[in-house]
Amino acid sequence: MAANNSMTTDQRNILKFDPQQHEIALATEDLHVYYGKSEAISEGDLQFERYKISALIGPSGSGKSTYLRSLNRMNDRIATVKGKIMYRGLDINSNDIDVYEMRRHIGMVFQRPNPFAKSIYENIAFALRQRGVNDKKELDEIVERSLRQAAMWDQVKDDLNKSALALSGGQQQRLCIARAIAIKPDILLLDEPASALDPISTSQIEDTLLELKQNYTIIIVTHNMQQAARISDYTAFFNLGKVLEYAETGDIFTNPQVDLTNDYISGNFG
Amino acid sequence: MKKSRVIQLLGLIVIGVLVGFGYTNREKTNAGQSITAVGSTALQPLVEAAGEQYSSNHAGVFINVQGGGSGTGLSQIQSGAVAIGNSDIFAEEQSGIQASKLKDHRVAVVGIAPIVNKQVGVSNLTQQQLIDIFTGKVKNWREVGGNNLPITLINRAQGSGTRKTFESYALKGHASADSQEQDSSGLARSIVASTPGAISYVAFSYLDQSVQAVRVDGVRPTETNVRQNRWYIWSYEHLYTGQRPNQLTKQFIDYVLSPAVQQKLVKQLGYISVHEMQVQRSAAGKVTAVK
Amino acid sequence: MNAKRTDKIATGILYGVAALVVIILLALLGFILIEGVPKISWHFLTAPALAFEAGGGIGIQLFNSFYLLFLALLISLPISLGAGIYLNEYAPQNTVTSLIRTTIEILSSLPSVVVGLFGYLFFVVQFKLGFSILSGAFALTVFNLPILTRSIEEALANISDSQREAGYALGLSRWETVTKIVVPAALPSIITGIVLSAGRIFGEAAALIYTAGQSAPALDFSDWNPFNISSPLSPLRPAETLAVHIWKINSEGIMPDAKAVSAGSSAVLIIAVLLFNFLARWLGKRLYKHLTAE
Amino acid sequence: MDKIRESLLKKSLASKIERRGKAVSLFCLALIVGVVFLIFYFVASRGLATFFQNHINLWQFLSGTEWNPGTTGANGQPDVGALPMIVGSFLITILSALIATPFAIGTAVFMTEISPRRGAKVLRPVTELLVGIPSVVYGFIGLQVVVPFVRHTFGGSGYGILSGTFVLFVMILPTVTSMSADALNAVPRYYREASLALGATRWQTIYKVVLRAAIPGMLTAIVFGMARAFGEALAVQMVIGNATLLPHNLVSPASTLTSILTMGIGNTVMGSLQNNALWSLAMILLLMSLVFNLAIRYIGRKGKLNNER
Repeated sequence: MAANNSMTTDQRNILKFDPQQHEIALATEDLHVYYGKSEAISEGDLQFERYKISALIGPSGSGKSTYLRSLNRMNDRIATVKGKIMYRGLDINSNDIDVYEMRRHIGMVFQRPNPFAKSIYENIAFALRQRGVNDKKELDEIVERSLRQAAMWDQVKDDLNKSALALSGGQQQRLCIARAIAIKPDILLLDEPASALDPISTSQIEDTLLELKQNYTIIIVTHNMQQAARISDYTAFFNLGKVLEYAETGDIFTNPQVDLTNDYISGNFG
Repeated sequence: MKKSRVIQLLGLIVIGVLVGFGYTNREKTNAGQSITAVGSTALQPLVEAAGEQYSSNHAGVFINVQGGGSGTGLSQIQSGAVAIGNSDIFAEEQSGIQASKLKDHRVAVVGIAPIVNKQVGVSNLTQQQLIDIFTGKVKNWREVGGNNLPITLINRAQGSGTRKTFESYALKGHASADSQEQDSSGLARSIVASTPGAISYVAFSYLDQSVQAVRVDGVRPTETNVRQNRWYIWSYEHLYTGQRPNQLTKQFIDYVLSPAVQQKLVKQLGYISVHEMQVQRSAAGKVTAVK
Repeated sequence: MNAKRTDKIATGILYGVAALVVIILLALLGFILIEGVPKISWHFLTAPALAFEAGGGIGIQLFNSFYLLFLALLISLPISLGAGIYLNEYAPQNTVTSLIRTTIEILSSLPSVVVGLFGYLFFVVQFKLGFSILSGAFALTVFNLPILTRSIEEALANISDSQREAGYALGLSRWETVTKIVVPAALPSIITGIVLSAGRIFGEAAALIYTAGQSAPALDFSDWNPFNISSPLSPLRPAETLAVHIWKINSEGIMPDAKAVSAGSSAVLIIAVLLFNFLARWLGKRLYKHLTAE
Repeated sequence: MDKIRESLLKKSLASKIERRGKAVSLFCLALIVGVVFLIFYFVASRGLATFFQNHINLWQFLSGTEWNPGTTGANGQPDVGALPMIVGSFLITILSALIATPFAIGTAVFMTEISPRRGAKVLRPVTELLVGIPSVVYGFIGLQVVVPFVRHTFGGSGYGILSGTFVLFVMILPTVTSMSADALNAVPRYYREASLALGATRWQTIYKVVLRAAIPGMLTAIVFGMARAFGEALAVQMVIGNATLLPHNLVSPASTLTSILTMGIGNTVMGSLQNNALWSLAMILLLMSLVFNLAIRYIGRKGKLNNER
C-alpha cells in the first residue's frame, strides 16, 4: 500500500477514555516540545489508564522517547515543554509543582542500565535514606521486596554488598527497576528498557513488568513491536513528532486504522 | 542519614570541647607575653637564638622572629605592627622611614670584607683601587698587580644593608657600576669562589678558605682592626623599636646587650660585640671615640 | 624508495630525541638522589635546623611543610569542590560562564611570586596575620584553587549523564545527585587530582617566602595546644617549609654543611613528591576497583 | 490521594536542599573569581602608584635601561628603567621554549606514534613525575651543574641568560611534552589509518597528517610552557646573575622581572618609590600572564574552527 503523504498525515485515530469507566493516571493536553527552535513533538495528546501497560512505538526519531521523558520533566534542561501534563488533577508541567516530589511518584527506567557505583543494597536504599528512611529493618525489608518484585532477589541475596557494576547487563537493568519501584511510585516510565539486552534477559524483564502492572501504571517506549504486542494493553504509534494512532494493543496490531501504522507494523518502513 | 548526622554532631562537639579545653588551658602567662621581631635576614639568626635562650630563662615568654628583609622590618615597626624591627642599616639611610619616630638599639657590629677569587693573585688593594674596580674604571686584574684576568663584579642586591655599608665606607659613597647582583652572602661567596676574576664583599662570618679576603691599604679584615676602626668597612646591626617600647621589649633588648649574648652568641655568629668597640659611628658616618 | 629512507631516518631521529630526553630527565632525578640520599638519616629528618653549626636537620621544616599542606587542602578543597560542581553541573553555557572560566585559567597561570606578593600584601599586612602558617596556607590556597577546581570539574564531567538521570528519576535534587552519586563516582579521579596538586603545593617556595616566612622557630612537640605559640599546631607562628629552606640555605646559609643540607633536603623533597605521585596512582586505582567491583 | 496532591504543591526537602546547594556552590565559584579580582586590584593599586604618585613616565619605565630606584638619574627623575628585566624575561622565555619545543614534540611523537607501549609504560610516568618537581630543586641543580658547565664551555661567569635558559628548558620540557602528547592522542585514529591506507609511510603520516592536525594543541602546550617559564622566580634567580643590565651576550649576567622582584621586595619600604617600582614589575608579570592566557584561548578557538571546517 503506497503511502500517500498528504493523505496519511491527516489520518489520526486517538483513543479517548470515558472517565466513568476508566481511571486515568496521566494525560497530556496540547503538548509541544521544542529543542531550541525545532519542534520535536507537535501533536502528542494521550491518556494513560491506571494499572495498565501502555506502549509507545514508532520509528527512531519519531519523538516517542522525547515524549516519555517530558512526562516526568526529565527534559526540562534541554528542551522547552509547553502544554499540560495532568496528574491527579494537577498540571505537573507548571512552576508551582515541586519537580523532585513529582518524580518520586512518576519514576523512570532508562535505555542503558545505569546503576550507581555503589553496592547492590545501597543502590536501592540510597534514595530512601535521602528521604529520611533510616531504620535498618525497614530498609532491609524494602530492599528485599523491591528485589523480589524485580525477580532478582534469589540471585543476589548473598551479594548485596557487592558493587552493582559487577552485575550482568540484564541484572543491572532489573536492579534499576527494583531501585525505581523501591520508592513506590505511582507511574513507571520505561525508555526502551530491554534494547541493550539479550533475548533471555528481555523476556525476564517483560515478565517482571507484567507482574508489576498490578500495582503500577506503566508506560514503556519500545522499538520492538513484538514486545509491545506481548505485554502492553494500549499502544500509541508515533511518527515525526505526532501520535497517529492510539488504541488497544490488539486493535492496533490486527486492525490499524491509519495507513502509516499499518505500514510500520507490517515492516514496510521504519 | 540520621546516624551519620549524630556522628557528625558528636565529632563537632568533640572538636569544640577540645578547642575550648585548649583555649582555657593555654599558657595564660604568655598570652600577653610575646613580642614579634621582623626584618633583616642577616640579623635573624642572632635574634632567634637570643630569643630562644631568653624564653628558656623566662618561662612563658615567646620571642617571635621573622625574616623579610631590613626594609620590611623598618616599615613594619614604623606602622607599629610589630615590637621590634631588625635592620642592617640606619633608619636614616632607608627612604620612606621617619627615623625620628624610632628608637635605635645597636646590638652588634658586622665587619665587611672584599673577597676575590683565588686565581686573581691579589691580596691587597688600596681604597682607590677598590673604588676604581667597583665603579668599572679598572677592568682587568693586571692593572692592579694581579694576573691577567677580566674583573667580574658581584654586587649585593640594591637596598641591602651590606651593599649600602660597602658603598658608603669602602667606596667613599661612590655608587658601584651595574653588575651581577646576589641578594645573599652565601651565593655571593660561592660565586666568587667558583668564578675566576670575581670580586665581591661579604660579612666576616662568611669568610672561609674558598675565597681570598683582601686587605685594604694593608689593613687586615680582622675583628681587632674593626674595634679600633682601622678597618672602617663595618656597620651596626640594629633593633629598632618605637619611641616607647613596652616592658618586655625593653627587657629583651637589654638581654641581647647583656654579656650572656654579647660574649657568646654574637661571637658564635661571627659578629663583633658592640661593647668591645673603641669607636662609635653616627648615621651620618661621623666616628668618635668611645668613653 | 626515497620516502622509505626518510621514514627510517625520521624514526631514528625520533628514537634519538626520546632517548635524549629520557636521559636528561633520569640524570636529573639520579643527580638529586645520588647527591642527597646519603645525607638522609633519621637524625636529619627529625632534628631542628642549626643556624651556624654543622649537623642540623630539617625536622621542623618537614613538619611545617606537611602542616601547611594539610591546612591549604583543608581550605581549598571545599571551595574548589563547590566551584567545580557549579561549573560542571549548574553553570549555563553562556558568555558569563566562559568569562568565569577564563578568570580561573588566569589565576592558574599567575606566576607564583605574584601570588606570594599578593598574599603578603593582603594576608600578612592587611589582615595583620604576620608571617604565619595561616598566611602561607591562604596563599597556597589561592595558588591551588584553580588547579583543583579544574581537575574536579574534569573528573565530574567524565561521569556519564546516565548516572545523573538515574538520580533525578528517583526524585533526588540535582545537588543531592551530584554530591551523593556523581562525586562519589568521580572520587578516584578527584583523589588523584588532589594528591597531584598536593605535590605541587609541597614543593612551592616562591608563594611562601613572604607569607609563611623564612624562619622556623623551635617547636615544643609535647605541646599540641594550638593556642600556644610554640605548639606545632599553632597557626600564627612563622613556618619555613622544606622548599623555602632549600632556597634559603642556598642563598644565606652560614652553616658549614649548607651544601649537604641543601642536597639532602632536595632529595627528601623529590622523594616526597614521588611518593605523592605513586600514592595518587595507587589510591585512584584502588578506589576505582572498589567502586566497580568488590 | 490528596496527600500526594498536596505534597506536589509544597516545596519539598529536595527543593530546599537544591536551593541551598546551588547557592553554596555558586558562592564558592564567586569566591575564586573574587580572589582573582582582588589580586588584580592589589597589584594594580601598588603598581600604578609608580606612575600616578611618583609621576614616573610610563614610556621611561618601559624603555629605560637604568634600574636604580634609590638614585636620581641624569634627567632629574629616579632611575626606574625596567627594560633590562623585560628583555631578560622575554629572552629567557623565548629561548627556552625554542629549545624545548623540538625535544618535547619529538618525545611526544615517539610516545604516541612510534612506540605507544613504551610511551605509556616509561615515558609518560617519568614526564608526569617531573612536572611535579619543585622549582627550587631545579634551581639547586642549576647552581650545582648548569652554571659550572656553562662557565667551562662558553666562558664568562656561568651566570646569565644561557644558564637560565637551560634550567627553564628542563623545567618546562615535561609540561610541554605531556601536553603535546595529549594533543597528538586527540587526533582521531582514522586520520592515521586513512593516510596509511593510501600508502603513506609512517613518517609521512606523522608529518603530513598527525602533526598538522595537532598543531593547535601543541601551540597551546608551548604557550603554556612559556607562561610557566615567564613566571618562574626562584630557579631563575639562582642562576641568572641578577644584573640589571641589558644582556649583550648570552653568558653575561642579566635579570628577569621575577628575580629582581623577589630580591628587592624585602629590602624596600612599603609605599616608597623603590617598593612601588617593584610592584610595577609585578604588574607587568600579571599582564603578561593575561596575554599568554588570551593567546592560549585564541589558539584553542582557532584550532576548533579549523578542525570543524
